[in-house]
Amino acid sequence: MTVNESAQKIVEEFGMFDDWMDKYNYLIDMGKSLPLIDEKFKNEKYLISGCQSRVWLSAEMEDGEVVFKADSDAVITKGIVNLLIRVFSHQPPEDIIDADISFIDKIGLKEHLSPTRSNGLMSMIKQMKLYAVVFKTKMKEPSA
Amino acid sequence: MTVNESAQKIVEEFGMFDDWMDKYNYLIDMGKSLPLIDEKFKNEKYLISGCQSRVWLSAEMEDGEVVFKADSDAVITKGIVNLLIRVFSHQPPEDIIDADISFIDKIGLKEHLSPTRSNGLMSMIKQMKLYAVVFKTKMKEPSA
Amino acid sequence: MYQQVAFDVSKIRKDFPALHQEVNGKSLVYLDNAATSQKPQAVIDSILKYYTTINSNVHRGVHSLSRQATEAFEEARKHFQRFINAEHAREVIITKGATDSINLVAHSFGSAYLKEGSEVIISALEHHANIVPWQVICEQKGARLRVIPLTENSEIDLEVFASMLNEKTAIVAIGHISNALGVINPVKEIIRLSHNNNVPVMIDGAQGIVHENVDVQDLDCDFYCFSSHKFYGPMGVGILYGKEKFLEKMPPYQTGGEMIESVTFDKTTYNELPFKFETGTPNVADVIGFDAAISYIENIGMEEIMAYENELLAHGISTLKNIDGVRILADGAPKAGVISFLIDDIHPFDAGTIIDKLGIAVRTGHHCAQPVMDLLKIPGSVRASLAFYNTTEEIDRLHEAIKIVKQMFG
Amino acid sequence: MYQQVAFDVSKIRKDFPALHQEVNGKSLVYLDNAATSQKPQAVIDSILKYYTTINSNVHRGVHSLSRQATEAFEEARKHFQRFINAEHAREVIITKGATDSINLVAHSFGSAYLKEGSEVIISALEHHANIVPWQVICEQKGARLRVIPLTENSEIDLEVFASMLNEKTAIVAIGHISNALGVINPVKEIIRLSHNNNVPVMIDGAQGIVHENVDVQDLDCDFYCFSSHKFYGPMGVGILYGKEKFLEKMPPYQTGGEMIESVTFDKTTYNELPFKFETGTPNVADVIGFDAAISYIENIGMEEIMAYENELLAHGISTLKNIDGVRILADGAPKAGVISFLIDDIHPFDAGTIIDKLGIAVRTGHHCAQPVMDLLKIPGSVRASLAFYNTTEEIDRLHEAIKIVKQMFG
Ligand SMILES: Cc1ncc(COP(=O)(O)O)c(C=O)c1O
Ligand SMILES: Cc1ncc(COP(=O)(O)O)c(C=O)c1O
Repeated sequence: MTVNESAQKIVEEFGMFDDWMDKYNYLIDMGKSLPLIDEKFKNEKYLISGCQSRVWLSAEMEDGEVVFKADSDAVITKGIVNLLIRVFSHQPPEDIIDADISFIDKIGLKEHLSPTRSNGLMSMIKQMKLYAVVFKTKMKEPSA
Repeated sequence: MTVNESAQKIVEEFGMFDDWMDKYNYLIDMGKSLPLIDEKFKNEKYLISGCQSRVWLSAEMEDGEVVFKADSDAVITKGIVNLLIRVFSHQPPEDIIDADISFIDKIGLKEHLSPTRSNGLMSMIKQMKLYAVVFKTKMKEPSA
Repeated sequence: MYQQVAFDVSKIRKDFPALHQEVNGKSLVYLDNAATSQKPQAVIDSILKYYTTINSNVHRGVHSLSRQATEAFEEARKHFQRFINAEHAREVIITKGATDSINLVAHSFGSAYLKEGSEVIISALEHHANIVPWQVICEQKGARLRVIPLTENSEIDLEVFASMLNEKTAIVAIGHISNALGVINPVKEIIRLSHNNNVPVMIDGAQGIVHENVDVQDLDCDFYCFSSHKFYGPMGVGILYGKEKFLEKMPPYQTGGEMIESVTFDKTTYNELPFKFETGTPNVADVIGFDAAISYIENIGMEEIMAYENELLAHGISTLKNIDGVRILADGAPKAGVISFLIDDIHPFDAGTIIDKLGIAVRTGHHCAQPVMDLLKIPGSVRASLAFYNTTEEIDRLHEAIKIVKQMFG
Repeated sequence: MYQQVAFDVSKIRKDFPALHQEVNGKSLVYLDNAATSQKPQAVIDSILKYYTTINSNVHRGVHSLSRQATEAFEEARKHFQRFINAEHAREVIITKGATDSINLVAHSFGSAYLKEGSEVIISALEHHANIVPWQVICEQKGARLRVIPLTENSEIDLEVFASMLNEKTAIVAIGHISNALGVINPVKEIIRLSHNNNVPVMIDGAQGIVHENVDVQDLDCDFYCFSSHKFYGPMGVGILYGKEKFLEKMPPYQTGGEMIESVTFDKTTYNELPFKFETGTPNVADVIGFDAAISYIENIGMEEIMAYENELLAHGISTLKNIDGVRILADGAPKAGVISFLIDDIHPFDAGTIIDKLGIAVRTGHHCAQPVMDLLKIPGSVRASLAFYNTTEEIDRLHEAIKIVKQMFG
């Protein structure tokens, strides 16, 4: 699936919920099902700052695609990172860099996008795109 | 005349004016007629701070009475100091210390009493009372 | 004297327009008062009135509006003086908030009184605003910042404190009431012990002024500071009370207009107190608005407010404790205004997100008091902070919300 | 794009409630705008709306009100950014006023860049707020404060300035428009000359922002600061624009909450820009009010305002000059917004007292710019300062008032 296809799928999934409580229950489920990051990544270097809860994010290159893994000490935050991972993981760097993030607005999680520092969704996306930029640059470099 | 009598007289004088312009013309006249201070007193030491215009005030003891002299570079200010001198000069120190200053309110110059620093009437009165305190203390001391 | 009537919270709530709104489709329950309080209509009206009438710059103007604004501004200062029972109006400095006030003291007292090897004492309970400015000045001066540890119950350990005081101690800076936990510190005893050692004390009263009767002469504190916005007044104003004997010896903090007696390029002489510490155009509108807030408070009566708040707090704590898995922080310590708690091992951010969805404003996180959270080995807490316009029904709404949180994350 | 209509001052006046009052029995003529401006109803309404709806603390709250307040606050910052055309929103620091902004730069830039023997250049025209903070930091650092002299006409002497720049110069701090005389300084040329010598420039724009189209990237200034209250916004808010490359390297100024990334008693790390320089609860209400002021200004159009003000100023100068014995200060220099004058040898305080009695608010004294008054060997001046809501009829009222002053003191 492309970035857009995954995003579309998530928008559809969320479309089924009438009220916020179902939506958050679903997020919580997704938080619980997040494939956990390796413990060795749970350190300062992989911590995303600007979140009220702690989020660790790692990225690796596999066959030209970026693979993200993450964890958080808060479940809702985990659910949100999981969403992002479903959209952005296993995608080529340039697709991540160019990705449109309006789906977050569409699924009604806009409040997590607000410019507060208590709230790390913007920081997470920024960090994911940053990883993608780094990998893209590396791919272009002639191997030494 | 006592402090109160002089004050009462001034209140009566001002009572004759119907409008502010006559009142200020009178103040300006009084400002022009202020017996000038000796030039030697026009220095930092005799300057009253807290006024938008500069005011110099000196005081001397004569036969148990305090004699004030003053000058200012602004005419209205001079007029006001002149008022104060008419009330407070040639009075015994304790009468100056105890003097009631409500006459200023009564003659409609209350605006010059406001707690602004641009406006030195409070500072002038304070300084006059301070001189009186100093003289009173000196009088009590056994002459060395 | 003002005639007291029984505390009528439903009548009082009418004075606060912001309380009557819907949030997330539910009627708002505002329990984030320790962050900032809502404002009575009287305060809003006074700002409005100021800007439509006497608005002008103060202190140096010869014209009528400026004179009236100056008078109102200086009357406000005298009102603040009376409210905290300071000896002189010139001991009351207008700042932009508690943080600004503490920075002023740390910098200016620090410049005058801190030496290499001096010690500054704070407690482990402090808000960042009463930690970082001291760290900075201590580093500059080669002084040492010492921290009073807490007892098991998150109270200041007075015994240890007494043993920390010595001839190197330059100042003790302590919060009156902890914003993170609500613990009331024994400031009177701290001041007594400090003064026995000739050490002055600054009280960070950002929360204290809201929930206690503050009499600075009775306390005998050397500095006391707070923010208008947490005490039902407008944002952008703070107060610093300081004893004249210290303020006189301290150098100015910020410099510019107002605080100046005369300026030449060779030499600048500073104005007298309180102006020495007030530079730039002051926030006249909001100072006058804060004046209105204090009048509003006095009209209700601080004693009545405290009595009602204490009832509400007791009700809140016992209601929340009834829920299985709710852990109240610093439970049992003397407290005012704040219920800081955790629900099972649910992350405060998770709990707060759901509680917000239910129309209830609480705060989650470290509440700018990271050290005490580290000490308690928790990532933060959920904090419900009370004002005298809150009700037992609102507490019950919170109770329901916590039960829903437990279900969702169970 | 916004469709311009002819400048209709009588319509505009309706937006400013404070203009419609009597003072001393006369309808008010407010000509003290350089001290502080009156506020349009839109600004007053926005403060009112804030306090009755989203009032809450910003940045750290998880609840809805706090999120809305934060959004409005950060939108305001972006609006300020666009208005002065800063490159990034993080280059826009919210302070409490121009004086606060200048103190921040003097202290924080000074700490990072001033050394023993460094030189700081200001001009002889500066407001105390742009003199004293530099005196203080220069004294602390063993640096030297140098003052650009003025030409006969009270303009900055560019030739002398060029010769003062050297490898010791750390910063040049210059007012955009003199509040005391109204002289517009050649800031673009000053910046160009300074940058040729690799010297950064801070512009004190307290008056400049009011009367000029300010584009910080076009000016290429390194810092620019101003106050909300002089620019039709509420009191208690100021802006400091700074180029990121400098702000990044400068240490924090005040410390406490907000500007903190993490705090332990051993080590405190600071937040990123702009928060590094913003501590304590910000003045959210008035920042949002200032946002409304800028919208109001944009709606009228800065070009239209400038054109009208220039007409008014020209009318004012020629009207006043017509009176025998009136001496306009810095006459002939390029000017905006201010007519600073003397009447015969009448003391400004005398003149101002009578003019006030006639319902006209002007300012008298040294206007917090004592050095230039000393230079001109005058005790101060009478200053009429204009806003775009003033009218030629008001100028004519001033003309009449001056004639009465002359009679009374003649
Ligand atoms: C040129 C100039 N700089 C600085 C200031 C200080 O502004 P504020 O008092 O708002 O801090 C003023 C205002 O008087 C000014 O005119
Ligand atoms: C105990 C305490 N001290 C200081 C502060 C700082 O107050 P402000 O943000 O109004 O400057 C606060 C507010 O958060 C507080 O609760």
